[in-house]
Amino acid sequence: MTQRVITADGLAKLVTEWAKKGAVYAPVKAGSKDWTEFRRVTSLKETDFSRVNTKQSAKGLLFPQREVMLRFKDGKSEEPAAPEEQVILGIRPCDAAAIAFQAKFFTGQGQTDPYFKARLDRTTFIGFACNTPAETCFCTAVGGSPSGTRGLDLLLTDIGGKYLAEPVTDKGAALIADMPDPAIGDLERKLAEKCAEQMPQAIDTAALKRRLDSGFEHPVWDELNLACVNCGACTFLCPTCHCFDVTDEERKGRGARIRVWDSCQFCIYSQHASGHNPRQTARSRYRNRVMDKFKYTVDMVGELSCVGCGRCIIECPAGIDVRETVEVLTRQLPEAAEKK
Amino acid sequence: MSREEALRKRARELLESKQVVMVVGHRAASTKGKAQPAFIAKPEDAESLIFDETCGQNLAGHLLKVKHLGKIAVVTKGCDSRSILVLLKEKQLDRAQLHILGVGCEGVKEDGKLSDSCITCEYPNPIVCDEMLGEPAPGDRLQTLNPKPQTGELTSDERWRELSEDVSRCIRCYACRQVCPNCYCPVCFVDASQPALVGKTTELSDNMVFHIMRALHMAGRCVECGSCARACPMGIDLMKFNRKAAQIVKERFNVVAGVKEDDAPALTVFDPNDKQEFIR
Amino acid sequence: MPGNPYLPLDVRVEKVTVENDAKDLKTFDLSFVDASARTAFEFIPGQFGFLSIIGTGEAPFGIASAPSEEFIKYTVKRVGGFTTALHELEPGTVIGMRGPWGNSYPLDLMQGKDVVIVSGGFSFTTLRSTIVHLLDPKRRPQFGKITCVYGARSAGELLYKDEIKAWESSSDIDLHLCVDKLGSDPWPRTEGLVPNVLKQVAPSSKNAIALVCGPPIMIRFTHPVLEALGFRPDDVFLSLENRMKCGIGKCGHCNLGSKYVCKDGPVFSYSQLRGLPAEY
Amino acid sequence: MSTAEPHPQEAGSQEPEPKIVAFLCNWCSYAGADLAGISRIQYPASIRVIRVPCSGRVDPFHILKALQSGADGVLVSGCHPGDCHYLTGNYVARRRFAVLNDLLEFAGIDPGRVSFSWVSAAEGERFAEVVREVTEKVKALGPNRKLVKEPAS
Repeated sequence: MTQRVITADGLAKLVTEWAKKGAVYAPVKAGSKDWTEFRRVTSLKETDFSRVNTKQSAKGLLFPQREVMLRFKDGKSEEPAAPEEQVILGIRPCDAAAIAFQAKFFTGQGQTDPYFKARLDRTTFIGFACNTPAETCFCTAVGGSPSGTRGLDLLLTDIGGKYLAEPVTDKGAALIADMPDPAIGDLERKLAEKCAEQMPQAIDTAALKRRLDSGFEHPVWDELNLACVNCGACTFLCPTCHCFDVTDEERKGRGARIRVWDSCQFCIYSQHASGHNPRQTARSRYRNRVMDKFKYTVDMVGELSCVGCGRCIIECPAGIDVRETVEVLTRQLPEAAEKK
Repeated sequence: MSREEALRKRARELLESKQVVMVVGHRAASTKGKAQPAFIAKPEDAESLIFDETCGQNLAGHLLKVKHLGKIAVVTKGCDSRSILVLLKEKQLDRAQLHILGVGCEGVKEDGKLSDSCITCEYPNPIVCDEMLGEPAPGDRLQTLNPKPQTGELTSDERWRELSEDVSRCIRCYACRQVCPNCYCPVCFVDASQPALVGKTTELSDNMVFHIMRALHMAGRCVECGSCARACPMGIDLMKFNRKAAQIVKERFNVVAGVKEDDAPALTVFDPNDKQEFIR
Repeated sequence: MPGNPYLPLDVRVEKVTVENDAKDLKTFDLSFVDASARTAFEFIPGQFGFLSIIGTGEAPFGIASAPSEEFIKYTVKRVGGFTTALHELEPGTVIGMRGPWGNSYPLDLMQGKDVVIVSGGFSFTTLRSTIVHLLDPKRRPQFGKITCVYGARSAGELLYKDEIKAWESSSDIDLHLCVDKLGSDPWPRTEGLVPNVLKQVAPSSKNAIALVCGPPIMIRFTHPVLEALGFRPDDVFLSLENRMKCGIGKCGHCNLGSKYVCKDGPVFSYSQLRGLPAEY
Repeated sequence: MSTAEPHPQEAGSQEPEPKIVAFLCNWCSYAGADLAGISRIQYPASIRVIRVPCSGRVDPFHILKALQSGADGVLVSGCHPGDCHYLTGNYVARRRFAVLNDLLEFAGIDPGRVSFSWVSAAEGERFAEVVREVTEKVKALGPNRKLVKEPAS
């Protein structure tokens, strides 16, 4: 599909136009805080693309932390209204890949999750390629790229006051159909490649997976989990984590069945009504998270559920670095299948 | 000898002589400016111990995870020692099974900035320890920087709005609770499910109830180490609540958590003459 | 949203039966408010459904009725908030149900073979479904000998007393009832734990499939007995339960490694389970 | 957290009384309320009584939960200091309530939303007075909008 160049003014006009038709979400500086977060905007002026990544990923725009599944009044229940059309502007390739993973998980695997699907169908993803990685970025190590297009409709690369626009889907191409079509220099394309060069080398995730396949009972987990405090920061900030809890809330005959994010790091997560808990120990919960990222989802949907955004590294209150965890596991777990 | 050098040397000795089975301390995390709790069981690993301005995690809580192993040595700043005292009083730790390695603390930094709790800290040196490593920190160093927590002359509505802004950012990851050395309930009130007590949503009402209740549960027990505020991924100053609770306890009951070895946690006891001006 | 799998269908409570002396086990017979939905609700013994009470919540339970029966039957123990609300329902109340979810017992594999059914406590529900299904005169000739060992703490805790009494005298099924401790009641006559009784009954493993459902402790002691009787791991099937919220493999809660109990189970062969973490 | 439906306390409503959840100790204030009733002492029908074995049984969480569930005010009433049926229940409770009281004020919950009193079994008139006072205070504050949770939004 034809690449085009959009000037800053051109993009500003587009944003204003989109905002008239539906919701536009883009990174915005979070008040006095030193970070950006996705917020609804009506003009390009409000946005701030200066950070590599937003504090929280864009996953909440498709899978909100609190979502109404059913609303009820006087014993009658009804489904919530369909979500509105939305454009997510400035999503980084890692986060877009994460949503693509979630889409595979939520819409495949037998049943389709209608709430996620409804939002997905009404969302346009306009990505921003990364020109400079953060210290904690490692998308290239887990199969991504700072200019990756997975999950996107359109990818923008900042080429100094102008944006190189690369359509990924027809929907994306249509967005910029009216833009001029100047020749693209190779030089400009190389920006993103240069970014990729600064990133860590690929992890042999297939080898790690083979090790994890037989490494469930390995003593390495006893040491790895010690520093972990079993909070849910990593899982809630992770763009691929998808677990949820369902609860009913009711007052005076009115209420809703809602779902809220849940975390496998919480003790209560796996506890049976009888009180029996299959993952009673902190060690087993930590192991479950790592296993899920690098093995379980590979078995389930054929891919890792880590996109290398680095949020868990930045925010871990115990200073745990998943890259280090992976390195330790690869080093210590034997590759040959061992008998339990 | 710097505190860090003294620490490594002593840790190695203690492990080599088998006086302790483990030294709990800090090691450098992979990202700049962060440390990670370290659980050192082999003498040769003592070299990875660090002690500097990045070592903000309160290690007292981590002791609960490893106390079953045997006698543990623990690197202890002023705040860690206060938490240990609270845990000892609450019968969560056995003093005989602890070897407390005291270190003077010049304050810990977060993103290069002195942590708020360290600005107001009055106890940079351990209250209780078996030995001091290196020089104690100057006790009066922080007095000059001591801006008391601002309460201001705000109206109820203004205070509600200000706290609401903070609290509405909460994503209920419970990092604050999990890093807290003195939060160790097997089932936290927010996790209670039969029946469920606190709503699991991030609505303001649920978030506010969670944070007020947590402050209440910490009243008379919180040692103001600031771990919760530093742990919060959403940058909520959780110490606003805890500092207030500590201030209430001090003003009303004249108790400061974890600074005396022989007093009881403020809310487990009473004085028949406690002020009751708020009761009709 | 068309085909929303989270949307419960309206069902009416037709009958509530108290099953045990402790009165904490009740069986609910449910009919669909929209009668055509009953035909659409096709299930196989071993599957489960979610019962839903608006404003209270929902929870998964194994279906206790056989596909041929008119009403959908669930037997529920009162443990938490939801099940307490369920226990308070009067006949005629309309509640919600969604499902059927999960796989089932391996009926195809059981064709032409002996079937050994082992169950303890109130987990007998989906096995009742299975037995009623197998004993259908049209279907009974398709299977070999059917042996069942079913036990509970006391006679009063055995489910479906009228039915199992009838089965005891039936030639279609060799039923062995046992209780942990004999009471004054002359029925049942056998005292002993399920695994021990199974050992005495010693059903042949030749051309046979074993179905097991019970509390974790029973499962643990039953398997060695089956193994000693010559059952291969491929021929032993266990029905598991884990905490779950969605029933369709999305919420994440019920995973055993890479498998979800809700979607890939709840019935797993022992050989499958050997390759999975024992997190159930 | 805005309430969608009209609040009983709002203008034009038929029911002008606010809703106040009252946690009353079985041994004193509950009996005090009884005495007020038996003595035909008038007081506003604003309170919804929950009988507790001791004011020490009242967890601050109960108070917050009442506000979350739509109460406009909460009253906790127990035995006078020294008179606790369990000797010291109210003393320990008093410390908890003191911290809660000050923390709620700090959080911007209007003082007067949550009240505490000591009322003995013999003080029927005093009980009525306390309820009148608490009701007036809560009325003056208007409906509870801060902690209330609207589940269907």
